[in-house]
Amino acid sequence: MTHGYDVAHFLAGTMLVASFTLLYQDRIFAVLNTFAAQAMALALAVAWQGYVQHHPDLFITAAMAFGLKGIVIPLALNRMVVRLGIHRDVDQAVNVAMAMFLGLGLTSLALLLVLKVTPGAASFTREGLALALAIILLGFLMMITRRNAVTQIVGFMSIENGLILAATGARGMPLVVEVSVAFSVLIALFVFAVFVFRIRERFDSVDIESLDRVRGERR
Amino acid sequence: MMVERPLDILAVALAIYGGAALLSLILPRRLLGIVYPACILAAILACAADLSVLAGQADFKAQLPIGLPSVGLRFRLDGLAAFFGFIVNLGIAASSLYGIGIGKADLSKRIEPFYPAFCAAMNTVLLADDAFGFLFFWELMSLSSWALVVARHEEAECRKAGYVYLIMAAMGTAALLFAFGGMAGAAGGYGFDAIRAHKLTPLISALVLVAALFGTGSKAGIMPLHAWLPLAHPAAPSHVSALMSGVMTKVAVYAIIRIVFDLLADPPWWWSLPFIILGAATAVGGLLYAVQDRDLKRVLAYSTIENIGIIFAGLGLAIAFKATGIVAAAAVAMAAALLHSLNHSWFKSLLFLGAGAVLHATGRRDLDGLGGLIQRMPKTAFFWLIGALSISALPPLNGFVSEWLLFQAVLAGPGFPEPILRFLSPVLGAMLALAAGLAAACFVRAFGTVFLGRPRSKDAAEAHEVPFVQTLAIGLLAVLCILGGLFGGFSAYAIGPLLKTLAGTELTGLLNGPTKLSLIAFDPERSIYDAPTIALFVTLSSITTMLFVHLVSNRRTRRAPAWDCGFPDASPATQYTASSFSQPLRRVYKGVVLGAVESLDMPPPGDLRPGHFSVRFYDYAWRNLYAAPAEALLAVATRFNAFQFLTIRRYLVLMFCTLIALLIVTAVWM
Amino acid sequence: MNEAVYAVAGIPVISGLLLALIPGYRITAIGNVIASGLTFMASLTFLAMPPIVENYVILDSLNTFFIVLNTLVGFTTSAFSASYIGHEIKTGHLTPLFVRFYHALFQGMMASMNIALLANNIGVMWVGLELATLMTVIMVGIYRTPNALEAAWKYFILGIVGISLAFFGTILVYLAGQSVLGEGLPAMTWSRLLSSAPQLDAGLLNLAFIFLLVGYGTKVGLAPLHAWLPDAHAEGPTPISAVLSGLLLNVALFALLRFKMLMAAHPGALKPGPIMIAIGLLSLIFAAFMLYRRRDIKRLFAYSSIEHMGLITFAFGMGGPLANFAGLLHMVMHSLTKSAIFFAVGHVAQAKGTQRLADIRGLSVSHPALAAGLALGVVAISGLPPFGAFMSEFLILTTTFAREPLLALAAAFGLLVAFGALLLRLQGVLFGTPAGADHKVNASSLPLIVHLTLVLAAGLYLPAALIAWFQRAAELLG
Amino acid sequence: MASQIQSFMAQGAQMFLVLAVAPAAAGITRKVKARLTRRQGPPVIQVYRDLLKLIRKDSVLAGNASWFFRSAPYVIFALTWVATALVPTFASGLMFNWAADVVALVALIGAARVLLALAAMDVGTSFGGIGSSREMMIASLAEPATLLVVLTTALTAGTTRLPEVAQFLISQPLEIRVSFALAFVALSMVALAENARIPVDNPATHLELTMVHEAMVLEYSGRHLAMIEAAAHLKLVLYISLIICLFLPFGMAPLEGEPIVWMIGLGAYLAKVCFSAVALGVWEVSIAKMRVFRVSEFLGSAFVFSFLAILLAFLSREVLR
Repeated sequence: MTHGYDVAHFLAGTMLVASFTLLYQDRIFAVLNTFAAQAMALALAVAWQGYVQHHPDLFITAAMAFGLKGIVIPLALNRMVVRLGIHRDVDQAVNVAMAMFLGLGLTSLALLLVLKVTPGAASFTREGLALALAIILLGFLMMITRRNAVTQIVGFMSIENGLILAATGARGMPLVVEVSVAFSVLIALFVFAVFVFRIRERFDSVDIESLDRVRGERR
Repeated sequence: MMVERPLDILAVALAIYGGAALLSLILPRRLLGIVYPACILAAILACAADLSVLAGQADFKAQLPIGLPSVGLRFRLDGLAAFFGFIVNLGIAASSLYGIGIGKADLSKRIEPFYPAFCAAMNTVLLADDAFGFLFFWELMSLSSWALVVARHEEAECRKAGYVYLIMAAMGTAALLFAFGGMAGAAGGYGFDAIRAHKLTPLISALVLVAALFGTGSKAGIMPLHAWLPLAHPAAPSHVSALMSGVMTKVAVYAIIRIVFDLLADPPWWWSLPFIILGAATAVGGLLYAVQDRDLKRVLAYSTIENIGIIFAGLGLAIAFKATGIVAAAAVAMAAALLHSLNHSWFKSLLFLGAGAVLHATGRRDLDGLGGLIQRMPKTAFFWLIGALSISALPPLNGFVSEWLLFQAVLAGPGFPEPILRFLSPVLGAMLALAAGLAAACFVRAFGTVFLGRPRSKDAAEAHEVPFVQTLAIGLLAVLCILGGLFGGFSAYAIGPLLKTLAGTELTGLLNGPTKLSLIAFDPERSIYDAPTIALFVTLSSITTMLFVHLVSNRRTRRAPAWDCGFPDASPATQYTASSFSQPLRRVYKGVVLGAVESLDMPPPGDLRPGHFSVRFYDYAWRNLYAAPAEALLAVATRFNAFQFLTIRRYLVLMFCTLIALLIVTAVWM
Repeated sequence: MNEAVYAVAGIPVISGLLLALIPGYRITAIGNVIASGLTFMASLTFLAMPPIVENYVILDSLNTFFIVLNTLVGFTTSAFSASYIGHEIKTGHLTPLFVRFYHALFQGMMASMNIALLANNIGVMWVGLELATLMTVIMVGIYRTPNALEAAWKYFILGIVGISLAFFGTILVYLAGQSVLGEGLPAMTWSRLLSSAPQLDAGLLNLAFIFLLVGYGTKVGLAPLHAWLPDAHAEGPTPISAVLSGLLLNVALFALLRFKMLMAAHPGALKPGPIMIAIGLLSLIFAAFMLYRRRDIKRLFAYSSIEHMGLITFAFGMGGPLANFAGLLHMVMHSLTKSAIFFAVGHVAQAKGTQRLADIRGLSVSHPALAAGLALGVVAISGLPPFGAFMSEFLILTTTFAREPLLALAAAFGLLVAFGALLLRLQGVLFGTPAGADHKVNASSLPLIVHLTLVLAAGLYLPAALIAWFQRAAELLG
Repeated sequence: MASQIQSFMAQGAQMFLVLAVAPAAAGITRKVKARLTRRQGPPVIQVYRDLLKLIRKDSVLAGNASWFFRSAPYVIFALTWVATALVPTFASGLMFNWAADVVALVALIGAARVLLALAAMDVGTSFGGIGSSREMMIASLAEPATLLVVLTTALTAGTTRLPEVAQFLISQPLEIRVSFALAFVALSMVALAENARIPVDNPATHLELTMVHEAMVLEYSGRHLAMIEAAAHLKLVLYISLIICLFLPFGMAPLEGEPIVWMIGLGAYLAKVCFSAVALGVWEVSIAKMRVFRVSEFLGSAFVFSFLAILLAFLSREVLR
């Protein structure tokens, strides 16, 4: 059994590395590619869990992760970036070094927190949990350190990767597949929304700052 | 649900009040007048019930299965409630009688429906026997009176008054919430009997004292919480102002008596300190503002503040004496406080109703625009004079009775074991004496400028006497003031049983003086005040003098223009105005306790333009305790408002920081 | 399994689908009312029903009354929205097509909220809440004005992030349960988790609670997470504002309570009290100050919702039978009163043709009935007698003062500051000489009257059964 | 019964005694002042003549004078008279002086003052206003001072009834009490102010800008003026008797005294009154009148003295009798 966990950890670790890479990539195309890589890693991890836990339905999730997040959405975003002509933008709200430091802090916080959890409290070991938590926090961090909607979508999706990782890691958790489907729908909505705003030409760029142009009570 | 008879009668009265309120919601506007006869009927019933209880001193309980779960809505009618109920309902009767005279055109859906509701609320506050019910009706009282204050909502200052009033009322209620919360304890025994049983730690009881003082003091107008009162009381229609000033403040007094003397059975002696200090300060401060203000109804409102100060000081002395075991003096001080509540409700209602009459007759409230009304409305003038003399605590009228008792109580001060109290009581005496002097000045000024002299404006010159019922209402109150003054001894005797329960003993000296009617604080050797005899003396001697003089003199009287030191027929503008009248006093007290800015624009010789002199007043309490915090609050609000205009990313940052903060907290915690 | 439960969950789903198919807004509006009415009828039978505990459904002292409340407010709101939407179509703010969506979504929203309330499975509860959120997002954006879209977008982004965090919390709870109850369904069944709470792993529970607090707290609109709430209330159609304030916030808080029970039942887990008190007070005071600079009447009352959610969270944070009882009571009072206020505000805004406070003057002269309704609503929400909120605030403040005077002081401060702002605006709206437009509006004041009557009745008398339920729930909340 | 009759007689005698003495006191003062300023001065009897003359003259009323203006003088006179009659002068066994203790007495004087101030405002001339406004300013300081003084002595005697106070002081061995000294000074200052004497006011002038009392009574004439004047004289005697009764009541006859004792008391009293009148005269010529707005400081210090007096009395006394 043990090497089963090793593989899981290896894949989860890869995802974490991907998250860090996402954090310091400032070219959008690179961000998209890295994300695709992370998604593939997730797909593998989920598939592996399905194999270990003998839950064939997890393969659906794996497939979706692979197909949708590994290929379709990155491509879609790619085209969007090209059409919006923002492929040269550097959209860091805080500089990379700062972001990396924050990322390290978050990861250590995640580890610290999970260390409190009594060993063997769950079949899904503390390391896995720590990694998932770290990935989620990093995704969140990415969302708030980027200005541009595309990278925000990516940030959100990496949060969601972390969630799926955690969910599939938790042995025999019901509804995982349904939830992953639900999340994919969410992401689709997200992307669609950005497209909609673009197409309506109500907001001249997809920079979220400009979404706030008509804000609250500025009448 | 078990009830004896007096409560039944009160229930009927309350039903009439409530019915009138509901009915007036649906009645057409011109029929709204009927609420006043209804209120009179209810008030008379209630007075009868209260008097029967006062005489009998049994207490009656009732409980309704509504209100707070597991506590229910409890009512209790005991001596204290009955006494204040008597005050309240008598005031209501007078104001309603005045209300009958209100013209059809002045009836409005904004006043008449709330008036009976207000009356009912005041009655129920007195009856409530559990914390929830008490605060419930207390807040209803504030709410209904707020509606009456903002009745003339087109005027900005009425809106402002209503706003400040309701905010202060809410703060007061919050404070009382705390007081009752502290007294009931975490277990939440909200029934008054449970509260009586519940013993408090010193800390909690101190907090309760502060909260209770704030809650009731803000309602009664204790300085420095008073600044809302001169805004709100005058803003309401006059017969409502009479109720608010004459009666509602007494409900607040009732509340503090109920809390201190009943619920917290035996308070420590130092509880009396805030009462005495604040009371004395309020008594003098209130008058200093009253003697300066130029708006008739505001003058009355400020003088209400002063009288509340006197009452609180009396209560403070009562606490101190009771706590130090000098029950006889405690009884005297308590009698002073109670009787002053009664008397003040009478002459303050009189004065406000009279001011209402003046307002109705001339359409103005500013002293500097009135004058000479004694010619145009002699009845009102006469009654108002009696009211003014009683409130200036002049014998043989009722204001002096309570004043006299209070001085007797002060004189018992050397008996205090605590040095602080020994020091404070002469200070209090001095303050009260000062207040008495200023009161006289204040009301000479008010009566003199409004009713005497020559009219200072067209409105005043064309004034007309108000309808009969209104003068009747004012007149009856005047009669009460006189009777209350003559038979002070009797009223002191009548509240004897109440004094026994509150202070521990009644006024033992009564009835064994030279006459049965003399008022005796301790024993006949020590102090007597016999109003009837004095009155008799004065009347006899004045009549004899008059007879003698008319015998000797040639009874001839010529009318001629005023001599005025040889300035013939000067225009009315040369008269002293209210502001010029108070100028010497302003000179004495300006700066120290009185915010007044005098500005004089005197043209140089040869310049023909008229010189100008103007005075502006401001209430220190208003500046520092009302305006300043409000500005600070708005400034903070403006700061916070930036949070409405962040970008989505920043909102995400907030969310992220919250999450991380909480995570770190847990990481440290567990 | 009981058919009433099926009805409460099913009627909205089916009618939602039907309404999506039927054209013509009049029919759909009526259908909407009928469907909500039926749901309400069905839920009424819960009152006479013994507790149900099954794998997916639970009906206990905590949620029974909230379901009834939910369906009731849904019903009254649908009635209100019938008259409201009519006016919107007349004035051309909405096209019939969108109204079709609107009614379908309305039912869908009710369905998902009922499911979230009924769910015994924490996963299902999560799904219900999130569906409700997404549907309201669309509803908020339905006017398609820049402001509406912007509000919807803000709501959407903050919402989905909240969703994710809440989901992670749910996973953690499952992990905690899994080691005790074994893999699969039992570990996600709330009742099973509660019964075996003491054995669960404290560390996981704590971690989970934080994520759930932030996740669901975003829905509740607690202070630093509240950003979506005011705009969503202000820019969406008023019936939706009513539903958001009256129901969605409650349901989210309800979900949080379920987990607080779990924490309370575990001796080792950290006591959530202090955290909830802190966040509650923060929301209360922050919202109170935000009330002053508002220029939009709906946004004003949205902030007042934040304030009251803060107060409720504070009460539950204080804990103890009395405070918890008060908190539950205040939840009910707030949802009834606040929706009533939004009914009034909706008609006011239609009558004056604006939501700007500055342009609404002298309402008590021009529209006495509306003004009275609004005034009573504000009086009720400010916790003044004779309305129900007075009782809850009385209990909260008195008990808190007896235990923690300083906290009570802070809470009272917040409430007073908020009252100051509300009264200021109320007087501005009611008094003075009328100004601005005065459109004809056939307001159906019945829902308003129903709500106010209920609140008034609650202020005077609480039915024994309700008291019993709340006291039992208060026990469990620790 | 016998004592009843006796005290009734005492009371009656007292009433007429004060009435008789009052103008004389004023006259003596006037005479002394005249002599000290090297003038002949009117005879003491002149004051009586003036009063009678005024009564006989017909009275001229301003056109808009109201009923209040006409009736006020009689009430003012009566109030002052009663007040004076209630102060034990030569004997403490007055029949009715239990009716009003010191507090009530001060209030009675206050009542008279208020009525006068009001009457001054009735006609509506500028001088009436000046007078009553200044009068009330003075009173607002003088009245509390008076109260505090009488309370001080009452406190020492343990009673607020004047006869008892007097008897108590007589019974005490003669000793200088600091509180009493202060109280005495204060009461004297107040008495000067209350009776419109130099340095506060000058009864002998119509110097417009400085007058107080005269400004109030400008509009009065004939019998009404007579009443007011008489009341003023009475008031002077009242204050003198009050000072006597509170500070040097020696020789005052007890309730059940022999006629001879009463005679002694009477003589003592008259002597004291004469002495005070002379003293007053001397004082008035030996000091200058002060500006009206210095008056507040003058009376303020009186108030402070009386306050110190009562404070000392409070702190020195242990318990009530």
